[in-house]
Amino acid sequence: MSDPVSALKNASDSTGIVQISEVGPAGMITLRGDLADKALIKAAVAAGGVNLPEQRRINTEGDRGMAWMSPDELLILCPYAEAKDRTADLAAAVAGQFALAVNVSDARVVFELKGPHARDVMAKLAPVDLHPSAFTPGMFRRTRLAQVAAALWMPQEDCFRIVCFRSVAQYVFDLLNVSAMPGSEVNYYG
Amino acid sequence: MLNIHCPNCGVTAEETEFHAHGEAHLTRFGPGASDDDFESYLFMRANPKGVHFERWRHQNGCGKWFHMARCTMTLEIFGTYSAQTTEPPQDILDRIRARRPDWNPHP
Amino acid sequence: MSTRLANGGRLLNTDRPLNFTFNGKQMRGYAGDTLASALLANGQMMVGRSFKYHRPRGLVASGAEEPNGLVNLGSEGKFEPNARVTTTELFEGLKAESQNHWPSLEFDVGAINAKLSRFLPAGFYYKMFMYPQAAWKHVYEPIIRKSAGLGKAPQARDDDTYEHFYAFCDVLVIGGGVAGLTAARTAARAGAQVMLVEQTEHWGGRAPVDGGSIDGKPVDNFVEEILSELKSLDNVQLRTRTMGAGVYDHGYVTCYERLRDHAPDTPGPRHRLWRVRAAHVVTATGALERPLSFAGNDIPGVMLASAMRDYVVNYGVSTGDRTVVVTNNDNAYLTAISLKHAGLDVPAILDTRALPQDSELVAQARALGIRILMGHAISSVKGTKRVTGVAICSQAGEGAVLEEIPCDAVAMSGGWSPVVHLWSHCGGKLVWNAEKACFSPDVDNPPKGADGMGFVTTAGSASGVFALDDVLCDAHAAGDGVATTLDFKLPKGDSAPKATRREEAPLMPVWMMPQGASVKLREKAWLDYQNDVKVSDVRLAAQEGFVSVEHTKRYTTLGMATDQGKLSNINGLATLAGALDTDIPSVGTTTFRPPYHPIAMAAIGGEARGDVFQPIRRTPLHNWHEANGAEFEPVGQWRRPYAFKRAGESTHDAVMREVKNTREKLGLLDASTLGKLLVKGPDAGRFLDMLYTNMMSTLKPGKCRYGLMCSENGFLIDDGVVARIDEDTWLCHTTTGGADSIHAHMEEWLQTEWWDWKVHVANLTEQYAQVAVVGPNARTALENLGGMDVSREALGFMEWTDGTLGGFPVRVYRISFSGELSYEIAVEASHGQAFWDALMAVGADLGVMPYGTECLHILRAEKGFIMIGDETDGTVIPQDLGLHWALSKKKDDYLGKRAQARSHMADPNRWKLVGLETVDGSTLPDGAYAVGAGTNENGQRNMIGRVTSTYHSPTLDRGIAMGLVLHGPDRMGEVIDFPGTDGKTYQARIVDPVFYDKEGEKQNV
Amino acid sequence: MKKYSVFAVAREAMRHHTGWTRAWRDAQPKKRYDAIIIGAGGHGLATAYYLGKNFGITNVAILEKGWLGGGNTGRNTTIIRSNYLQDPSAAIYEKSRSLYETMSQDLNYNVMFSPRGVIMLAQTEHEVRGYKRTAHANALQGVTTEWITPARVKELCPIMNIDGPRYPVLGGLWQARGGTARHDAVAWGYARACSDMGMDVIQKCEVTGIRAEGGKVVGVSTNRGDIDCDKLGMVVAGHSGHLADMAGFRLPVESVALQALVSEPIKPCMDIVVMANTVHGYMSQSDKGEMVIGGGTDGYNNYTQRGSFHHIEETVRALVETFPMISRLKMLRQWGGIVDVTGDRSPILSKTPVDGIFINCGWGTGGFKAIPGSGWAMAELMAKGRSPLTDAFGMERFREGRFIDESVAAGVAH
Ligand SMILES: Cc1cc2nc3c(=O)[nH]c(=O)nc-3n(C[C@H](O)[C@H](O)[C@H](O)COP(=O)(O)OP(=O)(O)OC[C@H]3O[C@@H](n4cnc5c(N)ncnc54)[C@H](O)[C@@H]3O)c2cc1C
Ligand SMILES: NC(=O)c1ccc[n+]([C@@H]2O[C@H](COP(=O)([O-])OP(=O)(O)OC[C@H]3O[C@@H](n4cnc5c(N)ncnc54)[C@H](O)[C@@H]3O)[C@@H](O)[C@H]2O)c1
Ligand SMILES: Cc1cc2nc3c(=O)[nH]c(=O)nc-3n(C[C@H](O)[C@H](O)[C@H](O)COP(=O)(O)O)c2cc1C
Ligand SMILES: [Zn+2]
Repeated sequence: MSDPVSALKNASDSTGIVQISEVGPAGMITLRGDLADKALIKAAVAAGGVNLPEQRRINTEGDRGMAWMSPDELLILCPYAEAKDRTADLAAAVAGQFALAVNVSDARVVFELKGPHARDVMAKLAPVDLHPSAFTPGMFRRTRLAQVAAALWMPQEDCFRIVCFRSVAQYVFDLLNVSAMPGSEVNYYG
Repeated sequence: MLNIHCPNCGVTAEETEFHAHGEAHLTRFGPGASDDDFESYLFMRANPKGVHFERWRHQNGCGKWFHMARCTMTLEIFGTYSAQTTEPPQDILDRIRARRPDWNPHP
Repeated sequence: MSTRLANGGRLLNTDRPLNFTFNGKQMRGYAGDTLASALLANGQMMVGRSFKYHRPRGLVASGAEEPNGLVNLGSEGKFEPNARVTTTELFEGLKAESQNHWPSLEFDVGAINAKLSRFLPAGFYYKMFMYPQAAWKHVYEPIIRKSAGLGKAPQARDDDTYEHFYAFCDVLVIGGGVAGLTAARTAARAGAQVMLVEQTEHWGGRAPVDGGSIDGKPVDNFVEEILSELKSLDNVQLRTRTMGAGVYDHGYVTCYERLRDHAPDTPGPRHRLWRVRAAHVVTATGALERPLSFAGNDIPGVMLASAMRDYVVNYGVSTGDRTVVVTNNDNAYLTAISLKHAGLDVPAILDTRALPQDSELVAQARALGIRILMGHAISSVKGTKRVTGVAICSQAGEGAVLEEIPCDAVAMSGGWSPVVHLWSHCGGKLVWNAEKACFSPDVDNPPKGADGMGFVTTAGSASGVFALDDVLCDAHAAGDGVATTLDFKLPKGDSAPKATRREEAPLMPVWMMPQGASVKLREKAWLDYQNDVKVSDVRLAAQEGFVSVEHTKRYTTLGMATDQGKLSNINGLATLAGALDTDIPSVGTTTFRPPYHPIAMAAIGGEARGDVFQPIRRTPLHNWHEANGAEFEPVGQWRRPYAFKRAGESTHDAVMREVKNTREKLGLLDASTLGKLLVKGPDAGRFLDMLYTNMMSTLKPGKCRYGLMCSENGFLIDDGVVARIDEDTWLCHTTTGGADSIHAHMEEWLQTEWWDWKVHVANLTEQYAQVAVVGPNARTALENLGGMDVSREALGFMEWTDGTLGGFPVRVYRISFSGELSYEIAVEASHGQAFWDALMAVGADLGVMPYGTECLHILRAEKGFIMIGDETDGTVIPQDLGLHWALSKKKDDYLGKRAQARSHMADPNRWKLVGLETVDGSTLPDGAYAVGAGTNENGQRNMIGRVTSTYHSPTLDRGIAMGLVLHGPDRMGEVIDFPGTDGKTYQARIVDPVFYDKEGEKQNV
Repeated sequence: MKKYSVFAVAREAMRHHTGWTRAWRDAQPKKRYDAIIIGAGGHGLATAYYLGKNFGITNVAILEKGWLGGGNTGRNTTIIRSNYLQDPSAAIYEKSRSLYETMSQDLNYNVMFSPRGVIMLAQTEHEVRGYKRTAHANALQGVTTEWITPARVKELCPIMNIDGPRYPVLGGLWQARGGTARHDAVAWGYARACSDMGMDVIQKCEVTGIRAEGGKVVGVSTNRGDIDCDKLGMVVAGHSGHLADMAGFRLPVESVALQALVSEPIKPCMDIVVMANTVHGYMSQSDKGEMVIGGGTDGYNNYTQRGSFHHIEETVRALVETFPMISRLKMLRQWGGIVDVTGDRSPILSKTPVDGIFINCGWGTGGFKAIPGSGWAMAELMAKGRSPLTDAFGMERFREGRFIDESVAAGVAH
């Protein structure tokens, strides 16, 4: 089989006030079920390689991680190549339970935004309080990015990761570029 | 621009993350129901000037539905609560009564 | 003549001269000038013409409230009409032209209207231009319209870009005068996150101009100190050139930052619209001085006293050499004093107050030797394009002239009104303050937020307190109060800055000057300078019964100009109250609406233009389509290839070729946009039985079934093939438009009605690229790819299976929307392009061609398959389409079932689906209706049916169509008439809707 | 009453306009009227006017809680057209449009009806089909409309960008005799004419209760006392649900905010009305020069006459994209109105469960254009108990499942 191709073939741009890049392809698994169920959590932790995140948070370690999506949904992150197997493992582990594990790696894209102005550029597009006292690494926020749904978190200070649907990858990339255009510093957060 | 608290994920966010879905606590009528009941279920709306119970979805967020009690005259929000209920919970009713002593629930 | 004084100005940097042009004339100003001050410095008093009468107009104000100084600014992609000269900072190379005149500012033909003004009072057009009827459209309206508008319409596309910014804070302070600075500091010291915005480039507001001292220091020093403290605090954000534009529900405020209007050639966005969500808002927006209503108060040279002072102090510009000051309060004396200090002549101060005044400022003026005339007023101003003198009279009388004083400028002050706009936008109420003769915020009725509590507080003169020390006290209290409400605590001992107290004598409300002015004087006393509304107009409105202030506004256009009545409103209300013999509070105000001051449309739109105007959704194969001649069609936000055009081909030709090729050889369709919803759980079968009209729980794993979905209101909303994956899992295909809406629909029922049912839904639409491989050669193609058995025996019609093709893991559905042998193959999106390439390669010898949506439509129409959106339009039920077979009789309930039992839905007269074949083989026009005999009671032709889809079928080489026809299925063979909009009537025979391969042999091979 | 004309104005000018009298009398409520109309918006006033003019019923009071015309009639974007798809809609809107043609002369009040033409843009294949369908239907309904090409669209409206990258203009449905009118004048003109017929237009008179006996209406209670009547017309737009509540029946209506805005005035640059439904915005230029802009409704019940800012944003960006030249124009003012939206987005003109009470509501986002036609039909319904123009708009249609759905062809109904 061919190599997987992410939506924008890992496009990047650093002509503006932050660096923007598509990081892909990335492995992603949706797990739906009862998040209070021990067996389910155990399987999730095994698949994600990190602890269960609290509400509205994400735990990551390198390419791996797990994000809290909603009261009955987790998003598990892993290397793309592993996603299928991990989904199968998960599905097997929760078989017989009322739960759903499904590979969604190809349905999404991940962007990274880097630089001291990263918070400012994000704040042009997302109606979210990104003040360092309100949004810190480890938090996970599903929201709106201009006109599409997206989720974002900060792997570390001055850096955002953004997940959105694959079909709007070009739109989001363009948006980020427009928002980071030279001369558009806000100097609000950065 | 309403500022809304989602009881499902705990986010408080502006209205653009949400979508309104009309009156809450309607009883579904299906086959066998009278014309009156069915019409009323599908179309007749309280549309009050004052306290309104309504359904919302955290569309650009956790994706879950919830209920909200809100005043249509001032846009004051008395609270949001689970969508998995057929009537407003007591704490919401208490808060409404505290804020609107004259309030009468719609028959 | 207005001119630049030698001693410079507070805000001026005389080391940096700047060149600009006005009406083509080269002029010179300095850095720090506004266009207004620079024009004055160049002797340009007259800046425009009024809207209705084309009266000469000069500057009256120095800030955003200016109604007259509007220009066409810049050119080409930077052209902006109606730019206010008072808020335009001067920059090198600025080009401005005055507006609303022809041929020139000095000589304007439209000024004839001024001569006719007595025939054009308020509301004249409602009474005229009615006869003859046709003349309105052809004569009157064109004339009225021609004279409409102020600035020129822009022609070129905007060169600039714009953006938004979402900010959150505890306290948003709007207005950076001493009040705003003080309130911000107090709240910040208490620990709140504070954002402070100021619309101009400068901090400090009025106080530095008006003098005095704060905490023992000159005001400028105080401002500097407080600023440096604020800048040093982490919890404070300061923004100049940022206007609080609108206050909306729940503490949402738009702020309008003008980043580059003062430096248009630097890179970056021009404006930034801030969307601030504040827990509390403090409006420290100051107060505006009111003009006085006297005859000739609109002649260039008549200016607000405070504005004239601003020009002198801030920009070193004199409005005239000899200025008469006319006032009803002490504050205007400051202007007289400033003018004197600047070496200019003040022949008289006309003070309407009758009692001897001996307050501080009066005494100072007197000491400067200025002649002060108590109880006096202006009877009329002399001059046309420029003040030449004033005729004075006593305020109490009817205007008998006592004396004429030659002068070239008049400084007027009718008192001050707090800027309450932002307080009022979201419902803050006002109370009448009789002492200061103004509306002030009613602190007991603030705008209320999400929690039902007030979320706006005013500070400083915006609260209606005007003395400097009161302003500071009020602002400090506002900052403290707001912080306390938000649970912050001010350090002990922090108190308001102290200012020297200047006692002022009470003002005397004056709404008409003189008090008993005759109708002739009232006809020359302007309220709204831009829209030419005069005292006489408001009185006429009252006389004609337009007694509600809202009626008066709409009848006279008072306050509807680009300044939104900032100067005219209170005077207008008072005039109305006078005419109605009532008091001002019972007249009330009109509604304050955002924005405080006009903001650029593009700033509202933000980044959303051009490529990112709206999201475009692209399939994994989009780039290939683009590179291979696809003509796209928007389907929702998706772009789907409509047809793949080859060189020299028309779109129609391409479609015909695609149909033929698919029927005869092999076609590939990108079906990735079709919705793919995974439904799983112990109750999934039961759930789908409720959602679909037919039975899904009985479907066997490995099998597919076509299903219909209705809304609870009975109408068909979606259709698609459902595949049962395993015991508790189904995969539902939806239409392109349905992927998100049906997903939401499912979640809605699960979360809000059947929340105890155990079902999960996942939207996998974008996880897969889906390709339909269609045509007689389809199987061969797949066999050539190899990897799995796709024979009829292994994979029968309406079955699916997982496997590998050409090395790609795939899920293959044997379904057909074309009537041909067909496989729909799902492959992970990241491999979609490679898989497509592989298909194109193996298909090369088999005559493969991609096809688009139009070909798809024709293929399905030839087979009589319905299309959601064509055969349905939100008013069609399955029964109309002869889809009874898909309505399960075995089920007690499904969404829409009860609705379909209502009388109209069971009506035998509903139009029903049939095929239509034109008698002559031509193609029926899209959307045509069939007519029956006669007309209905409303005189409309009786209609008996309509075309729902119509195509030229290359397969049959004739027009084919489907339609809904009254009693259609019972009228097979009948010919009915479809009048076209082209004047022709098309005759079509009612036939079976399946035109091609009725037995379905081709798809079953 | 003094007739308005250029001569009257000239004569008055000589005496500084001191001779003009009130446009309508300042009436005090009487004890009883043959008919009471609640709501002095355009629809209420027009209903009263035609009760008098067509049926000779002039013992009529029109009760208005605020100032007349202050509801949606005073805050709409004034688009007038009749190119609706469904028969009953086309009938009543075309009746209405034709009455607009002569309204100024009928009322002796210049309402500045300006049949400058309205285009509804088709920007998707779906819209192309929808509007072609409407054009076919209109031809049979006696409504003059025309499907036009992009080139013709550009010719009619040169400031439009017809090949924008996102939604190129594929054509349009053109109604040459659609247009605009001066909204306030419509209310004022009717009020003046009603008053002239002896009717009482009573402002600041809020109906607070409905009195019925034995299932039949006998009168209303107001903040100015009880008033009796034989027939009662409720014509209160966004407040209909509230009044129905008083009368003891429910309506399939919800009240939501709809917003509009105007730019600063510029010299004439657009001679027609353009509606772009795919991107959701419409625009025309008023006779004073402002660009008058409207968009979509909020999604939730609201009586505040304010809407959410993001709707303004959506509308404005759509129009900047469609008309790039407005980019540097400035928004002068934005406002909202409360529109009453029914289950099928079409109005209700109907008898009610209470004998003698008639209701006219549900015009939602598009009833300004319907004012004269609706008044005409409602008057007939009230006077005769039936009107061919209102037959289809009865409120029983929801129970029967017989909807009049206009969204079929166009997304919106303004
Ligand atoms: C922003 C906006 C744009 C629009 N654009 C268009 C357009 O372009 N074209 C178009 O055709 N339509 C448009 N509309 C719709 C149109 O404005 C309305 O459909 C129409 O004006 C309704 O008229 P009406 O007389 O029914 O209601 P209204 O004018 O609202 O009158 C109802 C009256 O009833 C009074 N009332 C309410 N309760 C009581 C009571 N208890 N007692 C006494 N009086 C009471 C109210 O005060 C009000 O004056 C728009 C609406 C809005 C808000
Ligand atoms: N004695 C009198 O009659 C009298 C009357 C009025 C004012 N004053 C004097 O004026 C000063 C008042 O101080 P203050 O701070 O209350 O008012 P101010 O007028 O000095 O400051 C208000 C500031 O707010 C800004 N502003 C206004 N609207 C804005 C908006 N929407 N967005 C952003 N910025 C906006 C203005 O540009 C200005 O800088 C005092 O010195 C007072 O004594 C005196
Ligand atoms: C067609 C139309 C044109 C308007 N033009 C203007 C205008 O030029 N200037 C203005 O200030 N307001 C204008 N308005 C808005 C009104 O001032 C007012 O906001 C609107 O009628 C709603 O009333 P309200 O704001 O008092 O609630 C216009 C309104 C309409 C309906
Ligand atoms: Zn949520």
